[in-house]
Amino acid sequence: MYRQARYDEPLVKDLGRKGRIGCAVDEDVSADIPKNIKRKEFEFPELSEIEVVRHYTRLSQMNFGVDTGMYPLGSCTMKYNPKVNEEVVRMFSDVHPYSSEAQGCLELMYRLEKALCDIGGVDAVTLQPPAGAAGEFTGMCIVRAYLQGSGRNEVLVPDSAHGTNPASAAMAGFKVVEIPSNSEGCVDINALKAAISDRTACFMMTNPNTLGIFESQIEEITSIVHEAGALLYYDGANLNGIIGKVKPGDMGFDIVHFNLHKTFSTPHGSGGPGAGPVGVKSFLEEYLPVPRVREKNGRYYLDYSSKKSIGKVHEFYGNFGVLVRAFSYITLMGKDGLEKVAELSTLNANYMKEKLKQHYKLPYEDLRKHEFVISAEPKSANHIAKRLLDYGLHAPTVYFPTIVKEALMIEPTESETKEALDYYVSVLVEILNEEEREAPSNTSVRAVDAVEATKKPVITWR
Amino acid sequence: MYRQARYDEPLVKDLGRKGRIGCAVDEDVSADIPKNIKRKEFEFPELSEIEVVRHYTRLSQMNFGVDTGMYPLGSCTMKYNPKVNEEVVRMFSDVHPYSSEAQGCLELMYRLEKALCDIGGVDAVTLQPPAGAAGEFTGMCIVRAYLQGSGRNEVLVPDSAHGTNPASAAMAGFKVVEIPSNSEGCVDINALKAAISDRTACFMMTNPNTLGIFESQIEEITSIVHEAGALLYYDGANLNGIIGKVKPGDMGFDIVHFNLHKTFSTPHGSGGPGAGPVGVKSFLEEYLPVPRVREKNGRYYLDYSSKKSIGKVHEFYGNFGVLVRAFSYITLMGKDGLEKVAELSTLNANYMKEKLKQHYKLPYEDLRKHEFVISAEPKSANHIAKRLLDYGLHAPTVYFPTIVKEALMIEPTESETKEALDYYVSVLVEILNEEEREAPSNTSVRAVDAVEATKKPVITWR
Amino acid sequence: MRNLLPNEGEKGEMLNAIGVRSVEDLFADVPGSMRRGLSLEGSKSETELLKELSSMADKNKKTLSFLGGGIAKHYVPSALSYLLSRSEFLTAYTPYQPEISQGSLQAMFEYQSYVSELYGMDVVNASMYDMATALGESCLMCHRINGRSRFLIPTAIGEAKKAVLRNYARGFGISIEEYGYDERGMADIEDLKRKISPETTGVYIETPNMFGVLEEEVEAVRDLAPLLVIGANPLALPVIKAPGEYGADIAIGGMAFDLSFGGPLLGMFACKKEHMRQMPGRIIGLTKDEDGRKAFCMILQTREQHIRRARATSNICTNEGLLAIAGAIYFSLLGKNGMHAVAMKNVKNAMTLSKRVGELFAVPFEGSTFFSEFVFEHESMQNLRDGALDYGVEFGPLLTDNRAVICTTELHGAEEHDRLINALREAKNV
Amino acid sequence: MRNLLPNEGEKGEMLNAIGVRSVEDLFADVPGSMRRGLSLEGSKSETELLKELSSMADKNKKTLSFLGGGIAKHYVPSALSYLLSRSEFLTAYTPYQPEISQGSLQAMFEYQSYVSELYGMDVVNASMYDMATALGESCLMCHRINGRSRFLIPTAIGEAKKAVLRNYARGFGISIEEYGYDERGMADIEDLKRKISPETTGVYIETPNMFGVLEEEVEAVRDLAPLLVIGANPLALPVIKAPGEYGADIAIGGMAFDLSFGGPLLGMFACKKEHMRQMPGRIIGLTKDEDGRKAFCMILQTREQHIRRARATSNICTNEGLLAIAGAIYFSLLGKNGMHAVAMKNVKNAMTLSKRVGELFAVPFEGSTFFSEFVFEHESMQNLRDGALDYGVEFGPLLTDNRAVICTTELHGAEEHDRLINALREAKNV
Ligand SMILES: Cc1ncc(COP(=O)(O)O)c(C=O)c1O
Ligand SMILES: Cc1ncc(COP(=O)(O)O)c(C=O)c1O
Repeated sequence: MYRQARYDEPLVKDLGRKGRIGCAVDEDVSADIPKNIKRKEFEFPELSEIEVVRHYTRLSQMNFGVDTGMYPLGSCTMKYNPKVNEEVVRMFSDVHPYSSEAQGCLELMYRLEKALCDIGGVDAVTLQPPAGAAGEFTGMCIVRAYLQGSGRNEVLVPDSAHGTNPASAAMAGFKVVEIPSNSEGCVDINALKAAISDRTACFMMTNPNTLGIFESQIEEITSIVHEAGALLYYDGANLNGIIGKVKPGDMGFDIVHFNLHKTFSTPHGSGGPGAGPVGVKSFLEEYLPVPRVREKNGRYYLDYSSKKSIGKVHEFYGNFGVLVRAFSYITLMGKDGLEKVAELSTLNANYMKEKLKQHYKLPYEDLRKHEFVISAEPKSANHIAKRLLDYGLHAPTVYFPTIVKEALMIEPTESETKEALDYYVSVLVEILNEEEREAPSNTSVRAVDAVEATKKPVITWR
Repeated sequence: MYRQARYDEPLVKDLGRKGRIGCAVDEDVSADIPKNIKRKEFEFPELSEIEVVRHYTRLSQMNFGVDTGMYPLGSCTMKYNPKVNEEVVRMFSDVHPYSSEAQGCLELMYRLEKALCDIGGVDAVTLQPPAGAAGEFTGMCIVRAYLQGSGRNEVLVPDSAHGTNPASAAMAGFKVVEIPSNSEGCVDINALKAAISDRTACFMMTNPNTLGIFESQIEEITSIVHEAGALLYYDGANLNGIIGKVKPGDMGFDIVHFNLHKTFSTPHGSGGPGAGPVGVKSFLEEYLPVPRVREKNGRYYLDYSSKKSIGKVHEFYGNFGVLVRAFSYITLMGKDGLEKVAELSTLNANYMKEKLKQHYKLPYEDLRKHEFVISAEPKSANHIAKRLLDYGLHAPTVYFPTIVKEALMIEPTESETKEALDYYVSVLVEILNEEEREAPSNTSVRAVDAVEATKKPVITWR
Repeated sequence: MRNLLPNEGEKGEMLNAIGVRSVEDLFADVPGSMRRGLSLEGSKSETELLKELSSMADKNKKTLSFLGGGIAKHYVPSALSYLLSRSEFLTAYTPYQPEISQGSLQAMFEYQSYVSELYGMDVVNASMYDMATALGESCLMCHRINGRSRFLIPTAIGEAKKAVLRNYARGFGISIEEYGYDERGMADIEDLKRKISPETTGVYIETPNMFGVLEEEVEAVRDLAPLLVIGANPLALPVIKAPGEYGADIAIGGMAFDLSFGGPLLGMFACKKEHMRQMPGRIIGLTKDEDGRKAFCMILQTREQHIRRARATSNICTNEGLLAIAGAIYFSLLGKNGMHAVAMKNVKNAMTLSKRVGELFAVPFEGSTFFSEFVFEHESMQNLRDGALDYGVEFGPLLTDNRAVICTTELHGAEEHDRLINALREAKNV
Repeated sequence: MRNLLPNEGEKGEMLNAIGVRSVEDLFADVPGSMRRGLSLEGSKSETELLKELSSMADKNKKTLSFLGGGIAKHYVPSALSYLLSRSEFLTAYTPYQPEISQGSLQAMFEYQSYVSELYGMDVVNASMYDMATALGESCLMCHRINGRSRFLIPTAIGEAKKAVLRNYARGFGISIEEYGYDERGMADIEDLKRKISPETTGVYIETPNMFGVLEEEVEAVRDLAPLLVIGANPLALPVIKAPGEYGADIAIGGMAFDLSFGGPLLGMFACKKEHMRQMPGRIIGLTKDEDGRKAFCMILQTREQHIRRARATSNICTNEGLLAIAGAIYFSLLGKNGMHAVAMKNVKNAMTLSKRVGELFAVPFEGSTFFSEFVFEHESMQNLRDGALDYGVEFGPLLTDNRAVICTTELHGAEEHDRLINALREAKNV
């Protein structure tokens, strides 16, 4: 039986002793600091190198990653991150963003933009947004700039949308209007028609949607939106189910973001960094953030000249280290590989769904893309999640989308073997039918008291 | 309470499926192999990359290293291995041994030899032996070559010697004669005198000896041996207790080996690789293995010309990767740092010994260098060892040296903090006094049946 | 490529189980009219990939770098890179399941605590994208706190930061206005007094600022600001007063472990306890598990987009988690003495080098205390920069046609300084 | 340096506990007359260290390498380097405490199993230092088995291996004799027949041999040899008959993951079950724990030096454990198809390139099948080699003044071959 490592690991501040240090630096330096700004007291823990290394090695063993086991968090695309990408990224790790000698970095960015144009069916791409939500915000800034003075100040989002969509639209100053889903879990066309108006700036969607369902009325949706004079935004978090099969631009989207840390296999780093490049159709190109990467006679350069540009969304050019990994992945997979990503991630999801629907409630119609949502009812999604942990399996996304009760949102990705899928299914079935018991027990700690944690927040050790 | 990670991890052959592969190679190649030598059947497991990475990641979590916790294996010098060494070694990882463009590698070897000459108090060093035992064998080959035709065919070793000493001497064709220890745990001078003769080729010893005791009669020993016309060999496994304080060459040793994977902080890699350079006084230099690294006008080159050389003990120049780490460590520590290594490793050992001798039997006199031996009696050393594992502490070396009953040989090294030493001591005391119980329970498996394993050896999965 | 697609061989079996005949059947819901394949090149082997990308990387020329401008190469202990490479940290998602994610949660809690100590602030989040977006978020947070709509910033901060800030401010109709600097390169308090008004939501001040100058006017700014936002280089804080000591409402900062052409970066964000519920971003809290053991989890999530949606304190979801962990490890390895030494060395090097450069060129703001960077003047900076490049030495960025930054960190010694001075001297005389 | 010496500050307290006054008191047992300090330089910071060592590493010139001679650069998947860097493997000792060391034990057991499959042998140990020392040990093992004292080896194996073997053999009075090769570069069976005698303990044969030739006379050798030792390149074995198929008593091999200037290397050693107790080195066995779970531990330790001392089957203690783990990981990543492809590519590249080189120079043993390397001739090899170096291309080693090795592995494509051919053509015409 699985058992996660457990150490009685103190806080780092309770390790070490006065006078120790964890690395070899020249400690014998001093300089004059003006008295009026000089710091009087500065305390940091003092540890030797072995103490630091042991501490974080132990902590790492009390963490769970894709390399530890299956991690089918819906909407997160927790695919395997090829190790070769980590080798490639080291080749670029030492270049300063203001260096004028960075042709290699610029070439990589230029070619990555081109590849994303192809994949997204768009005409121009900016790599600057440092995450998916930042991409959405960038997109909303573009919408704002493009429609400036038009009086259009509403953004429509489906009720199944990810929270970042309404939040990003709001941050760009838009009023957010929710569009309910229909009985198939898709955009309710009538509701869309009813909501759309000359105040509508944009409709944000993801397709396949957060239920994993391809919105097959997409052509109708785009014409409704476009005819109303609004733009259509594509949340690329779900690209993994269709990459190489159909391009968001070809579906009619005007602005598209890509989640490089999802579809393009860059590791999630316990929460980040990610990268959320944004692609647009040509009529929006001049609104993209500066600088743009351009090429002339085989030399690459940064162009800040665009007058209509929305400006910047990151201090430099975005999360370049993430871009390198994504470029490496795209190069490795190529056209043939990327097209299979959609096939196999969709195959895996439908395979699991078929097996599970004999045991779990499956809302909405059958065919899915790369992910699907089941309901844990009459059990709680949370309990199912915790029991999965006991088997060394990460839980699915729970309670999202909110339109499904006790939602378990499962995205196996193309990385998982059939055997892993079968095992995950068998455990899901087993724990659905077992007698109620406390969970989890095999993780490094047992059920964590989150309620108390928020009631009396302890945010630092001070 | 500590708990090691546990996965029900199958053998790699029970993972994967026909047709999978774990890396991106060009699979589409074939060539003509003559029929008479062509292989008909070749079967290997077929795994995807994620399966391989998960498998060995999980296995690694079921292993214990210095980075996981205290690992005071006596005689093994399990000190912390600075991470910067791993960064340095990558800089040299791509050089072919037959390259004529390897000035950097040669310079490193040349300078490492010089540093070891200084540390060992010897005149010349070969870096070729790939481990301590290989160093001993090299040393014995040198003795053999130097004394060729003298009729001297016996090598004397103390009864407390490490097993490699007699084994290496025997492999070089010598008859091995054991010298008993006296009541202080040191070489019995009278027994030495009685054993030494004109058949004696060499006396092998380590100082401090395997009990951690400095053989303070070393001057008398060396004169006895030298007057008898024999050579004196130093097993450098215990150098950590005296490095920078006294040099083996200055004690009178003619041949000295160094365990780079002990004193010089290169990681032990679950059993190797190591490196066992051998230093000699000038009269033995011409016997050293070829090639030697030489310098002329700032250029380094390999010299194969030595006529009296014993030849080779490794196909190339030894475990260069280990040499790089050792050189890096010596550079980092410098004179001041290395001198403190002996001080602090000795301080740590004596500190633990003082605390433990109130509870455990401490054979022989008091002052120790970097390690010490206690007896678990009336309990078994094995039981104490297994109970330590339950606390996430690695056991000491057990049942060695054989002259102490239920021996626990503890070498904390200078890397461990006082807090770690205190904790280790407290656990040792606790488990000595507790009621008998089965152990271990907190490791990934419980007591392993080694008897059955040797009775019916299963060596492969075939 | 096949190494990443394990179920290629299992397709038939799995399609059977689903009850469809071909993979294409799984895409029957996608209108055929819009289907289109990729025009990318085909897949490559790992060897081909490494050849191609290392030749691309080789096009980045190596120089002796004195580049700064908000990001600089600092010493990063090898132990840090190793620990970060451990896949349990690297390949995990945001710790939504705390019981199986205690490792990253504790590391992030430790990060928050370190930043709290360093900045002297009560509440710290578990990272923002970078310092520029942190500045943007701080402006919105001021606006949420007091509802006002003018945000004042120094002229002497980087252009890039200003551009990002403007994007954040625009949606809420917040105007961004600048106050100038005096002859010491510090906040011009008289100018600030002129600019401040009842509509001012908050005032931002940065130390060291764009000129590398350690700001000495923070107190005066505080006395004027309705809400005070301080941006500080964390590496300077061991030797200069913490934002908390000045009573900052919000403090921000940024850090780079690898330069990596400018990203990913660690954006730091802290605030006073009273503003906690207006804080953007993820926060880790200390609590207990069922057995009473110390445990960690994400807290105050009702501020966040996945719950509050359009009314969230920010849209941020994926942040820079791994860099927050890197921060915790970095601070642990450096510790009190290492941090102090690095801070001192960055002052000392900047002071020493600025004096040497001052013998050749005008160095404005001499007399102020520089931290790691300073500005110097030459009539044709672009030429000077190109000239220095011929000697393998690079400085910058250029702030104007005749002003540029020179940055020198704890990685430089006398040898590097000599090389810069020689290159500058030669380039000047061309 | 202080980072590695945590108890510097605790000295006083600890000395008190011991009951001595100074650290010097702890060295009272060392005669003062022989005490002497070091003359090394002082300690360095990590930054200084990296500067110094990277400038040293830069002195190794990068060339396009066709170097072989028993070691060659092969493709190593990135996943391998990552997994090996995990400190649980890297910083552990020999697994003396099996319960807490199952990870390395299982990996080594898997290594043994892979080698057993690959070589077709019953028993495999958990590594030797390298192939040369494995050859030395095989000779001693033959001697232990049948007591005889002449060991026959091919002329066509590397000089270095012979030199190591001689050292191993000498102590037991075993004479090493050579048998020649025929015009195909393979074992000269007639010569072997002449050399073999009742005193012969064993015969060694290697494939591919020093000329890169895949040996076709193994059966004939086997029919003559009292004990048969086969050395084989593991990367060739997926496509050529395994030593076990020939009935080898002992099989050896070697592998390099990093070139690392020739070490560390993985030495492989396998034998028939009947010889198991004569085997040198560590062996891992499969067994059960108290609860009946699959478990591993070291077995047959009574053969080893720590128990048998002077009468052990070998003196080996520290071996190449991490490289055995690397072997297991490498074999797992490559798998059946990857191993097969790599083997084929090494044959194909050698055949293709030898034909192209054959258009410019004499290539002896043409018509034989080459694996990754082959030999060619020129009247002044040293000059040719130096000439090629001017084009950034390196081949070798030189076997004689007019014979040298060219090695081409799965890492080379047509581009690399073109560069070599051009360099050779130019260098030839000088
Ligand atoms: C559907 C969807 N949209 C947007 C996002 C936001 O992306 P990011 O976390 O990179 O900001 C996510 C991420 O979880 C998502 O699942
Ligand atoms: C005292 C002593 N001598 C010799 C050796 C042999 O060294 P190695 O294992 O490197 O061959 C050891 C190693 O354990 C030892 O402790």
